[in-house]
Amino acid sequence: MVVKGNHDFKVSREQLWIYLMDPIVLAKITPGVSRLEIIGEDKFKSVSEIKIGPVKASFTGKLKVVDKDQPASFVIKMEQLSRIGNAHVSVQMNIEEKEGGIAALAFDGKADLSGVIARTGQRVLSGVANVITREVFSALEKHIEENKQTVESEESIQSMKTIKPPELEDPIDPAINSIG
Amino acid sequence: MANKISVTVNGKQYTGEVESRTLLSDYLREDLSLTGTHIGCDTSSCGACTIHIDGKAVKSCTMLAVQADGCEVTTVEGLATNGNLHPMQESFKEEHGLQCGFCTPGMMMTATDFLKTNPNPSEQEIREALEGNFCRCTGYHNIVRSIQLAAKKMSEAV
Amino acid sequence: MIPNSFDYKKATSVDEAISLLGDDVQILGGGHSLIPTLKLRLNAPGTLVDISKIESLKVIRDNENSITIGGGATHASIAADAALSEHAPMMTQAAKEIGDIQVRNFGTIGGSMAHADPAADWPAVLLACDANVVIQGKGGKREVDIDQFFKGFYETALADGEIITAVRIPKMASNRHSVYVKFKQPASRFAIVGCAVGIEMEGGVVKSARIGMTGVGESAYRAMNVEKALVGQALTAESIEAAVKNVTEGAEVMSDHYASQKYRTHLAHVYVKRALKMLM
Amino acid sequence: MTKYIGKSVKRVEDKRFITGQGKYTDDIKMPGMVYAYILRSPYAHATVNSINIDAAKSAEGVVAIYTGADIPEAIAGVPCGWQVNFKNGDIMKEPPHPLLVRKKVRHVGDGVAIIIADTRANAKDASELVDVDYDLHDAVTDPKAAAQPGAPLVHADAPNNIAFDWQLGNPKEEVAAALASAAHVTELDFVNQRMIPNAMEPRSAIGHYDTAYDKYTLYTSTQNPHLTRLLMCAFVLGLPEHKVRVVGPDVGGGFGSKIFHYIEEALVVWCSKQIELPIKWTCDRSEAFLTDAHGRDHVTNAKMGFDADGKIVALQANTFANMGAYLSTFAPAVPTYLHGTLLQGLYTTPKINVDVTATFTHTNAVDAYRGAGRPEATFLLERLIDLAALEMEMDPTELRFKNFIPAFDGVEQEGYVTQVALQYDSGNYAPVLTRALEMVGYEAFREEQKNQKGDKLLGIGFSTYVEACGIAPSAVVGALGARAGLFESAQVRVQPTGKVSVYTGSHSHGQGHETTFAQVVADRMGIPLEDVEIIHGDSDSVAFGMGTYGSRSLAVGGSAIVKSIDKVLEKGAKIAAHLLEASTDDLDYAEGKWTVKGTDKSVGFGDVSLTAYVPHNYPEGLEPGLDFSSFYDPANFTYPFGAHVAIVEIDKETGFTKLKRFIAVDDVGNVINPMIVDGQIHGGLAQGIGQAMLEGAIYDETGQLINGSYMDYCMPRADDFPSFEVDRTVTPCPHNPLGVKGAGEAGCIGSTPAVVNAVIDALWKGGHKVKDVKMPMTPERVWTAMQG
Repeated sequence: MVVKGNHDFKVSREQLWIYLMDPIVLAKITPGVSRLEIIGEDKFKSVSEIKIGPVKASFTGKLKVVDKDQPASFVIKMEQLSRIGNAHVSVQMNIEEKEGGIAALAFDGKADLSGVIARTGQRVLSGVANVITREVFSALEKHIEENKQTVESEESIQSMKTIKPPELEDPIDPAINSIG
Repeated sequence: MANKISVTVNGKQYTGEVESRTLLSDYLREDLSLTGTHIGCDTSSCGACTIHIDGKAVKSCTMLAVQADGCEVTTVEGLATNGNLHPMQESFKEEHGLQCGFCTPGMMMTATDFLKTNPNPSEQEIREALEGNFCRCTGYHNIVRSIQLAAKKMSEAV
Repeated sequence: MIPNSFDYKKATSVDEAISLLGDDVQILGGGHSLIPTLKLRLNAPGTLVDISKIESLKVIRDNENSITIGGGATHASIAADAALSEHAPMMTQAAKEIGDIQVRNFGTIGGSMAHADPAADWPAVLLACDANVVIQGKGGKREVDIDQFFKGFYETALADGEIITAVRIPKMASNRHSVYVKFKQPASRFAIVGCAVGIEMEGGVVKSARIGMTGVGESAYRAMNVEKALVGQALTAESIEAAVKNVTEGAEVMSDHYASQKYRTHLAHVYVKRALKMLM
Repeated sequence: MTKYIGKSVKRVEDKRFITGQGKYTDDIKMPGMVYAYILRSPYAHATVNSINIDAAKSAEGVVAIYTGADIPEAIAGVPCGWQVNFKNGDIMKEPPHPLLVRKKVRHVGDGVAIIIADTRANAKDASELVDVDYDLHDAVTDPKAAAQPGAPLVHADAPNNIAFDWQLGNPKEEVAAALASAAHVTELDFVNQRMIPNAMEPRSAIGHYDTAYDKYTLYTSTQNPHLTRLLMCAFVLGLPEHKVRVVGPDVGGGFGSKIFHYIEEALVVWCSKQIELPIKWTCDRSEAFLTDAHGRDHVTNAKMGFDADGKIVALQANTFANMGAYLSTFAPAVPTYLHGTLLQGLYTTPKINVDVTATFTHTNAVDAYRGAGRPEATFLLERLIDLAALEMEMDPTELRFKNFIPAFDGVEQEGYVTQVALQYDSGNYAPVLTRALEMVGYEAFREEQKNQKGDKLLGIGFSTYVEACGIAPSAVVGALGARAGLFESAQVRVQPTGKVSVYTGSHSHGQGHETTFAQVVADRMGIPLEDVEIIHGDSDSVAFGMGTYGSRSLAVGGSAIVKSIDKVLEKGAKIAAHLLEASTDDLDYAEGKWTVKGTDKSVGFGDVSLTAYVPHNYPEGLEPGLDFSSFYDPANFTYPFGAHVAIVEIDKETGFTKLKRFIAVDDVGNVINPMIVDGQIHGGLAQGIGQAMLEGAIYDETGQLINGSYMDYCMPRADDFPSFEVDRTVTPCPHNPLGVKGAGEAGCIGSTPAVVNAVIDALWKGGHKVKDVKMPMTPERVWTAMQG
């Protein structure tokens, strides 16, 4: 399943980068993900409940952010496992600066599906991809809207940049390195 | 969760308990040992499991057993009456409408319901009526002939 | 092919059904959309509330200016209804084309609408018929214009805890004409493109038009720009050709291994054209 | 003396099927039976790091769970029954196909664990609690791509994924030279896509180890129970064959996919021994899609050269054949000895070379599917010759007539020796095409086509074929790599009252053996059909059998029965002679009685059979009883042939293609039951046309079967077809006693290219000179072809 899309946000490239590096934001915008638990630097465990059309299932998975080139691009790798099939996702995220303080986010990637969803879902996969794409952008848009005030000063941007991941409660799952 | 149900199958009343998730096809095959109803797919496509509920054809794999509570069910085992083959059964034999026999019960159950609403169908109408029933052996050629013959027999009998 | 475990509750009235709805509860109507997903375990609700035994939901009633179809009416009963055949012939025509004999005998219009499959027949037809949807929930009854009902990909205006109790189809005046045509995916027999057209003629030209498209986008939609372009025109090969140009505008045209986006877009044009020509 | 032979006798087996009394494997219930669910890999290529069954083990109703690690190393897996060597003489690569994967999964559907529980539901529920940790690897699914350097490897010990390479025919240089000097060369690249057999009965197996008798029973949906027993006992589980009973009860269609010995059969038997309970496994359709051996899947480049007169001068065929992840029972034979050897077709082509590379891919195994190799060969030849006719602006039928091998009956004239290792038994090719053209009304059709206007394109396509049936001659197949003899056995047991029980190794699963064989027996013995019972499918009652495949049942199994009948009648004559006080030489046998020539003195079959079992007055030195077994191993294959014609109509706007007419004239030798033969042809046509227009497995680049259900894989339905128009000519087989050739696969072999050729013809006549439209020819593909 190909996932592809682009959208302009009325924030600077740096601001958008900071949002996207925030696990809380990532959790908000990743379709179906209800929370991300940090399990290492740029590595998260995700818990999600996906409901798309007639399909409803719980997924557990891992997400990691790699190949970071601040503030221009990064890659999200995700593995989502469920009873009805798994998704191995790799998405290239690019942020471009446009005139007028606009950041253009473009993503391009694919989700390799397996199991029952791969075997029976073909008919509607392009619809699923569209829904997911829209969800990402609208959630991000919403988040930006809600947080406009808090990131308006350069200072706050700087302060966010220095946020460190919280102390790990669980040891890092070695399997996380095997994603993608 | 267990549910009490009472169904009449081929004229005989059965009362028992079924799990909510038990499909009617499994109830017929496993609980009642009526194995003439076959299961050929898991997407409600092939029609091998077609039976009649209150006289209407339905894919018994797409109905819960508990939904049949209080219903009149007819399976292929109930198609013949008093030891006499139904005209549909006779016709399938006469026109070689079956080979391996697996799809045959479902075919006949669909066709008998179809002829109730369209007793004198064209060949094309018969072919379209079989949209929900797959056969891999016959190329449908003789199934169509069988249903044509059955239609003739049944209209003559009226 | 065994669903996950769930509880089963049979409702004997709409009120009872509504009272049984809640978290992790799904409605079982004819079951022909729901049970296949349960068998593959794509969906695993905790409880099913069976509304298929509620007699009041199965009624098709002939009113003065409309026909009310109960949400539990089967496709077969719609196909066989004399009043619909006379006053809304596209409904009976489309009903005969849904699924197969077995599916038509038990699948219901309400179930199909609530499921809102992007390639289902009813959504396009109901859009073209200018139907109204009667919905009942804990807060009482409400009526939703069909234009506001299909919201997106498997998405409807139906809120949690609500049931489609009926669809109201306006009777067609003698100057209205309608037709439903579809191009089927040969395996699933769902529409690759389904096109339902209802037009009102006056003085030899189109007074109004409603065109419902299914299978093309993420949900059924009205091809409004085609409708607009037709108004005031006589139906000729040329006017039709000119009007259908942007039939997929605004739709995210779907693509799969059987029909690419390009081909589906092409078919949408062909089928809306064919439907209109049938009404010439 | 043919009261039954040649007549459309209604089938004796029908009654149980039309009344719902048929007994298929899944219909069988045994006391104490438990149910198995097989957990399968969702990935095409991955390493299994760990399997955690703890939670599943304690789930409700679970009896036992086994993974690959639980199966003894000595049980290597299911074997391949046919060996093909590399061109350089090396033995083909034959990696083990384990019952359950230990370390690596190689296709989606590879078995990882078996969960056994008291109910199907509990087994399935528990399977969701098994936690398998995989490391994913890249996959390759295309047979040609698999052989390219750098492709992901399926098996470490098969470099470039090549299972074997192979060639047959005249030297390549000679063929190349002939092509170079040809007046016209037609070249075509095409894919003979992967098919999923889809017998309507999903596979099922019940394994039962009986501690009291120390005996194993396997009920299974198989086309050949004895072969399954042999392979399972000797090569998989190491069981004493005499302690193993294999039963193929009623079987809901096979089409090749139930020939093979599958891992699930051995698994339920092995597991049953561990837990000492009967275990049933029945697959869901989704599982069938993933694990029933698939068919076809060739990627081919072929060149056919013609002289200025239109005579074929040479053929070069290069094919990559997909084996899937493992070698299934007969897989290596399909693209080689069942494909390469048929590339002579019914033409006099003097130079032929066929070159086959068989590759492993991360897909389900590919093996025989209705026609097995012969449809691929016919497709290759018939696409090329029809395309050549278009390119050379010749009539496609004329081009064929020009190139047909002249008639030969195999008696007066020698059998025809091909360039590719076969000798055809008998053939008379022109009349089938002539008859087909009459039925079509060819000239009128061409007129109609010429004058067509409007929004449709009409096309006509032809296919003439010769195929090899009666896969049997043991010496021949042995030389070609078969690891078993492929004869057939039959026992004719006359009961004291004159009723006859016939035990045949040819299993029936739709073909109507219980009727056709009974017709042969009744006529040959001169007794009523009702007095004959055909028994098959149980290794405890039938002495031996090699099973049903390759359209061989009547030609091989039927001939074995005839041999036994001859023995019965020979001994019967001795008893009759004794009773009539005459010499056997003076007796005639007709209509169930022996008569002394020129007298009215006679004795009936029933009296003779009773005497055989109550030998109070009996020939001296003769053993009592009337019961004979025979093994028949024919001298050659049989070679049916035919001509198929398709007429299609293409919707110019959408590319939707409607099959308007289909005409098939087949010559399957002598016909015992015309009704049944026609039925076999019809069914074959539907599958062949299905391949052309509707069906085909699609794997994505990660190895997922993305149309693995009936919602996406298009099974042909009744309204996809017109009524078929069939007829036949009769050219008897000269080397078997019944003169029969075989009819099971003919329809499927001839029809596919006819339909594709019809579409190409329609496109050319409509001004779109495309060489090929990929199968299945979906509306979009046809539409796209018209856009160029």
